[in-house]
Amino acid sequence: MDPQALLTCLSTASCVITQTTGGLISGMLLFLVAAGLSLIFGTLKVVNFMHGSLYMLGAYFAYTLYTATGSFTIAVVGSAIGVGLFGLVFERLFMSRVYNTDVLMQLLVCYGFILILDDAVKIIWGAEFLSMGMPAAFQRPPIMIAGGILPVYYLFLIGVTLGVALLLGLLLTRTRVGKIVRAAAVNPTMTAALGINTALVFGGVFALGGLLAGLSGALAAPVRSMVAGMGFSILIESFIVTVIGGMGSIGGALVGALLIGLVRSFGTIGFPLFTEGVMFLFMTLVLITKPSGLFGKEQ
Amino acid sequence: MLTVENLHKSFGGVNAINGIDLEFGEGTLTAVIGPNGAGKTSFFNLITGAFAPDRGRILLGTDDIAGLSSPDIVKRGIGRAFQIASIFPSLTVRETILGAVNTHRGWHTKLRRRFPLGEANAQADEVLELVGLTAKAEKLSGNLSHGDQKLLDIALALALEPRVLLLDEPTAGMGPEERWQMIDTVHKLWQRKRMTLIFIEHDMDIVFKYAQTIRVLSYGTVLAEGTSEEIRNHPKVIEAYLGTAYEKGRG
Amino acid sequence: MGDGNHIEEETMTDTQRPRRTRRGFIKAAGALTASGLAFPYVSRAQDKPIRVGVPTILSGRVAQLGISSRNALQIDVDKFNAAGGLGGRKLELITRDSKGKPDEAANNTRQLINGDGCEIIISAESSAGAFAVQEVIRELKVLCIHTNSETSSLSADPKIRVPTAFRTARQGIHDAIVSAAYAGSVAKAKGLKTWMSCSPDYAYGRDNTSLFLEYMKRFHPEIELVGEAWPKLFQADYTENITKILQAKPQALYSCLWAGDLVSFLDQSGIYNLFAQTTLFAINMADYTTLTAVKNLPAGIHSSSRYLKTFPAVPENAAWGDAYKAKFGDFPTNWSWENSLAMTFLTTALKKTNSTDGAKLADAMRGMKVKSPFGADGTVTMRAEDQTTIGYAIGWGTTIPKEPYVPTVTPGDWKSILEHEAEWKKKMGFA
Amino acid sequence: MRSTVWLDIVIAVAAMAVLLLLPLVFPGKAFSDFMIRLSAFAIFATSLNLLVGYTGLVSFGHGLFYGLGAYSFALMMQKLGTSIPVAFVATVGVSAVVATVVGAICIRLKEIYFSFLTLAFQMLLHSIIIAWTPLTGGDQGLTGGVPRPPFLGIRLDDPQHLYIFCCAVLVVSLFIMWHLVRSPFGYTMRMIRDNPRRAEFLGVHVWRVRLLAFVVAGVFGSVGGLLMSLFVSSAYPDFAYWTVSGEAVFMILMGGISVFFGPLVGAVMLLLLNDVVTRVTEHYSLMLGIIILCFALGLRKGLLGFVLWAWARRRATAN
Repeated sequence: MDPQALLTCLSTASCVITQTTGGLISGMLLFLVAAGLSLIFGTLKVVNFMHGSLYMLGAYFAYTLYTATGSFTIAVVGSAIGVGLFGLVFERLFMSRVYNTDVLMQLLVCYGFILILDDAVKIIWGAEFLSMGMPAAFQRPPIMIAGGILPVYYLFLIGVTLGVALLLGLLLTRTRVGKIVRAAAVNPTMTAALGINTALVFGGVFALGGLLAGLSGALAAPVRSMVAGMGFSILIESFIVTVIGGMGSIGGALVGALLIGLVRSFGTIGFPLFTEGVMFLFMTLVLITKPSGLFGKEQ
Repeated sequence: MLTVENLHKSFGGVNAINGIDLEFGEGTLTAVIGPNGAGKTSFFNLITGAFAPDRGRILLGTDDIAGLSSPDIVKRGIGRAFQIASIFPSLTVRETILGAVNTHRGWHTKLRRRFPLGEANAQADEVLELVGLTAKAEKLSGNLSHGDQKLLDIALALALEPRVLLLDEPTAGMGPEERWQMIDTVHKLWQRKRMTLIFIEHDMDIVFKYAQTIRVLSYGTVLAEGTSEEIRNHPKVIEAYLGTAYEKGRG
Repeated sequence: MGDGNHIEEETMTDTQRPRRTRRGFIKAAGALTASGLAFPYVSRAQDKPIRVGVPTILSGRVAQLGISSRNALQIDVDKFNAAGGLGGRKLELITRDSKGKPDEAANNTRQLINGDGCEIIISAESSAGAFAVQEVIRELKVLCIHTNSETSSLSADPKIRVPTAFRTARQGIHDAIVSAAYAGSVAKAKGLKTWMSCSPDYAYGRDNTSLFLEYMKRFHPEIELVGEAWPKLFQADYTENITKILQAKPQALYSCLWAGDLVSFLDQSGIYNLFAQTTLFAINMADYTTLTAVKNLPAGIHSSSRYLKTFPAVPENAAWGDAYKAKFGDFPTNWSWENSLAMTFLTTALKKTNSTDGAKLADAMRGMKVKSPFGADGTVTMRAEDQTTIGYAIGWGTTIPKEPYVPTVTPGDWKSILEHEAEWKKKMGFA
Repeated sequence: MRSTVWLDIVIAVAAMAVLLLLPLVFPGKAFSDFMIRLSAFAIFATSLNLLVGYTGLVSFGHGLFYGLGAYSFALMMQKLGTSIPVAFVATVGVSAVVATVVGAICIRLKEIYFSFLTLAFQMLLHSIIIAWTPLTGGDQGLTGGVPRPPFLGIRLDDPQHLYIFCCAVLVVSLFIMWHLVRSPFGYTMRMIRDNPRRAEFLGVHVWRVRLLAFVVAGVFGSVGGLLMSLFVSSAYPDFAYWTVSGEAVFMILMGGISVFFGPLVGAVMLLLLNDVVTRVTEHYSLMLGIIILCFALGLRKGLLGFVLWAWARRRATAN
């Protein structure tokens, strides 16, 4: 513990700026994964524990596409769509069979897939870690803002994430599709009775969640080394984020992700050895005081 | 036996129960009626401690039970069965009743001996016989027919030897013939056990035939009370019921 | 009795001895039922190959640790067997995946010995696993060589030491002394006064870094430590650590991040232009898998030699590296040479004793000096007092973005290493 | 009534006798090693099933007690040098206190939120173990071994003694838990699993029963961890990681959630599977993943649950 260092940091502008932007950046990728997790839970009432594996797939797809085509755009779009399709197939073939069973069965199906995908990745791409490298367009010196440093790629990342958050929000609140999804979330049998194909809705939501995870994996690929099992830590963190923000709330996921980003960013200065503990402590306190999360609807 | 004074309860600004004063004499058979949303089930929930009232007293004998927890209220002698049968699907019928008997006798947290404790068996048999489920005792509760599940729900309450028994629409979801059988069974129970029985019912034929007295609720207040004859001709009741019927017809 | 029974004899404690007749019965019953009831653990008969059990990590994020270890072992086993084995008995490797969990490592080691009849253990585990294996060896007393754990206390602390357990891995304290000597001289030459560290927050990371900083301060008291960053092991996102370093603006940064974590850290630091202002000393950089994985490898990173086929610059080393690559398609790793060294010691000891008995092999190994392409002077010695290797090649250099990646390596001075190590041991109460 | 309790005791004694004779059939230390691990996991998984299968409390964080049991026992033996029985009893006591506090907080939450909170508490313990390096050795685990001084003529550093000791703890633990689920309290647990609201209107203080079940499960969970720390002569942070809870859940589902001995059967299956599959292929996760899917999609009753169900059906059709 080093509260002195934390105080020192909080009293200098450049430190606050750099650590805050750092926290926001960590939070952004986390948000994309957590948003999918939260969306799926909100609609399907399923905790998709293999969401981290979808993120991993996104990163590997992007690696392969980028190596093959040399275009970062193709890599990002292609892998997001690819993982979205994978999510759809997974939901239709496996997950849809366990909706009406114990939560444990859902957990088990996800756990089975975590194991299978980790090994599959090892078989296809090898056990060695891979790195995709920064696309040439982003290989330029970082921007300085009031003594704080902001890399160009992260600026791009923040833009994309905020754009996705906005689109997602509009989709859910302003469109017919969003209304159907929200209706299906509240009362699936009623929605089905109104002639809406809930199977399609559920599959679509899973595909969208997968798309978001794939997108974040692809966006992370230039800055994170890839290895089988890489989805695990992001799963734990995005799980914390969704629980804190409120399972099912996209806005909650955004706030939760930024919060965790900031806890980590300032925690690494104030209590470097216990940042993870603080995250779980935070999660515990939120669950005790408001189980449905900061922005979740009371059940 | 059971007296309710100035009972109030609101949910999120809506006054579900808005000042109810009622008295139920010992050993009486009372029907509670009223249009949908009149607050009948909320009234039961308040009496059995599912919610605490905002204001008012609920006297069982001379004790105020308002604000006590459900288990504590149940232990003082108020039993309850539900509109949608509330049972334990993976237990057999006998196990279900034995569980209730054990609970009633305060043995349900006993660790030392095996379930069921011997003395409970006789009482369980008696309860099963009372509701006519003896032949189905070894069946899984979850596999029973709808009517039998409702009977089992009532039997659960009976196993507690309640002084006051609240039945929320005992005939809900049944065919015409089944309804009369069910209400007949309930009536016989009341005659044999002589407890204070209060039931919510929609079927007016049943209500008028069996209830000693009738209490009509509307918008969380008591609209009228009296015998079948009095209620049948009560202008406010007619208005309330016909009014809803008119609105429905128009809508 | 053949050699196969030695372990059973060896591990029989005093309480078991009076029950010899019962054991006879047990054996008979076992033989009768073995085929029918075949519990998956059926001991093999004698005069079969000498089984060498290798608890290691083959899955998860560190799978590379086990795979590159196993590859190296296999090369040497094949060579030994092709040369006739030990009087006709061949060596057989049995690897078992502990998935990186210490309790699995302990359990696998027990199974390898008790179930598969392994007479020798090569523990290609990470540190946590190695300590768990050590406790099993304490009880079962077969010969064990730790090949990947660099944590000094494994061999230095007499409370943890076990008579039949050895280590052929580099050792933390050696690394720290060499690193500090090298980094100190660079610091002096270039005037790098303010330092910071960024190492993974787990036992190895903490030990390695605190030792390095301790010797840094001892050798160069004028150096100032301006901060420490402790990312988690296998952390995906290093942003908050990088920004912390940017804040502190150190002239030099020491890191013992390794493999994928180091690559991520470099990639992410790159976009912050961190190394424009700070010189990086990354002890685990110069390993081929890491060097080749980083796209746009920055020039001028200082690193210790993990494994380089150009250091030591002897033909045997280059040939070994090439042979490995020819067979497995990749260059060997730091773990590969450590395992190969273990095989050199093992096969030499086997030939010398003509036995697989743990105590006998251990006697032969203590103080043994072998010729090795990985030796600083062409030889490596298994020091008798703490059963760990000394005299292996160790040095530092700076990177260039293409082969040979680290063109010149400044070797460490073993005389100085040993002096400082002796002093450290005294201070720690180990000697 | 009394006679059935005696019958249980006779069965338990017979089971113990069988366990003592088994090494004659399966000689070699590999078998006793297996059984020692099995005893730890079987007690742990069965205790979790008291919550998941019998009370309807789906805990994701039962590993909290596994880790707690292992660490508190190992630390007491290492740092305080107490005798094994004292450390055993003290570990049980510590777990009971922790379970009471954690349980009182967790059981207020419903369904999935209960699961989340238990998981959070477990990971909190894990973080503490990792961070409190001077006491726990951090990620390295406790080094230097757990001393096993003799008591009452029992020497647990002797593999045979350890085998007998673990088997005895297994039989006694399962006996107590079996007795518990057959008691009126056990039925109250099942009523709460099926329909907590109804149980409340029968006069059951649901939270008290849940809390008691949580404490009992926690205590036995810690006994599982304790046995494991005796076996590996150490304690590792992995013992408190969420994968430990996951493994126990998997054991329960493999054997059968609806049957008392399901978790025991599941523990045998998973341990055998682990040992066999890791020796034949390095694609252990792939195999295990496929097997998990088979259970989740095909064999939901679990193996023992399925066998009993099929047997009951055959009997029913035969009649």
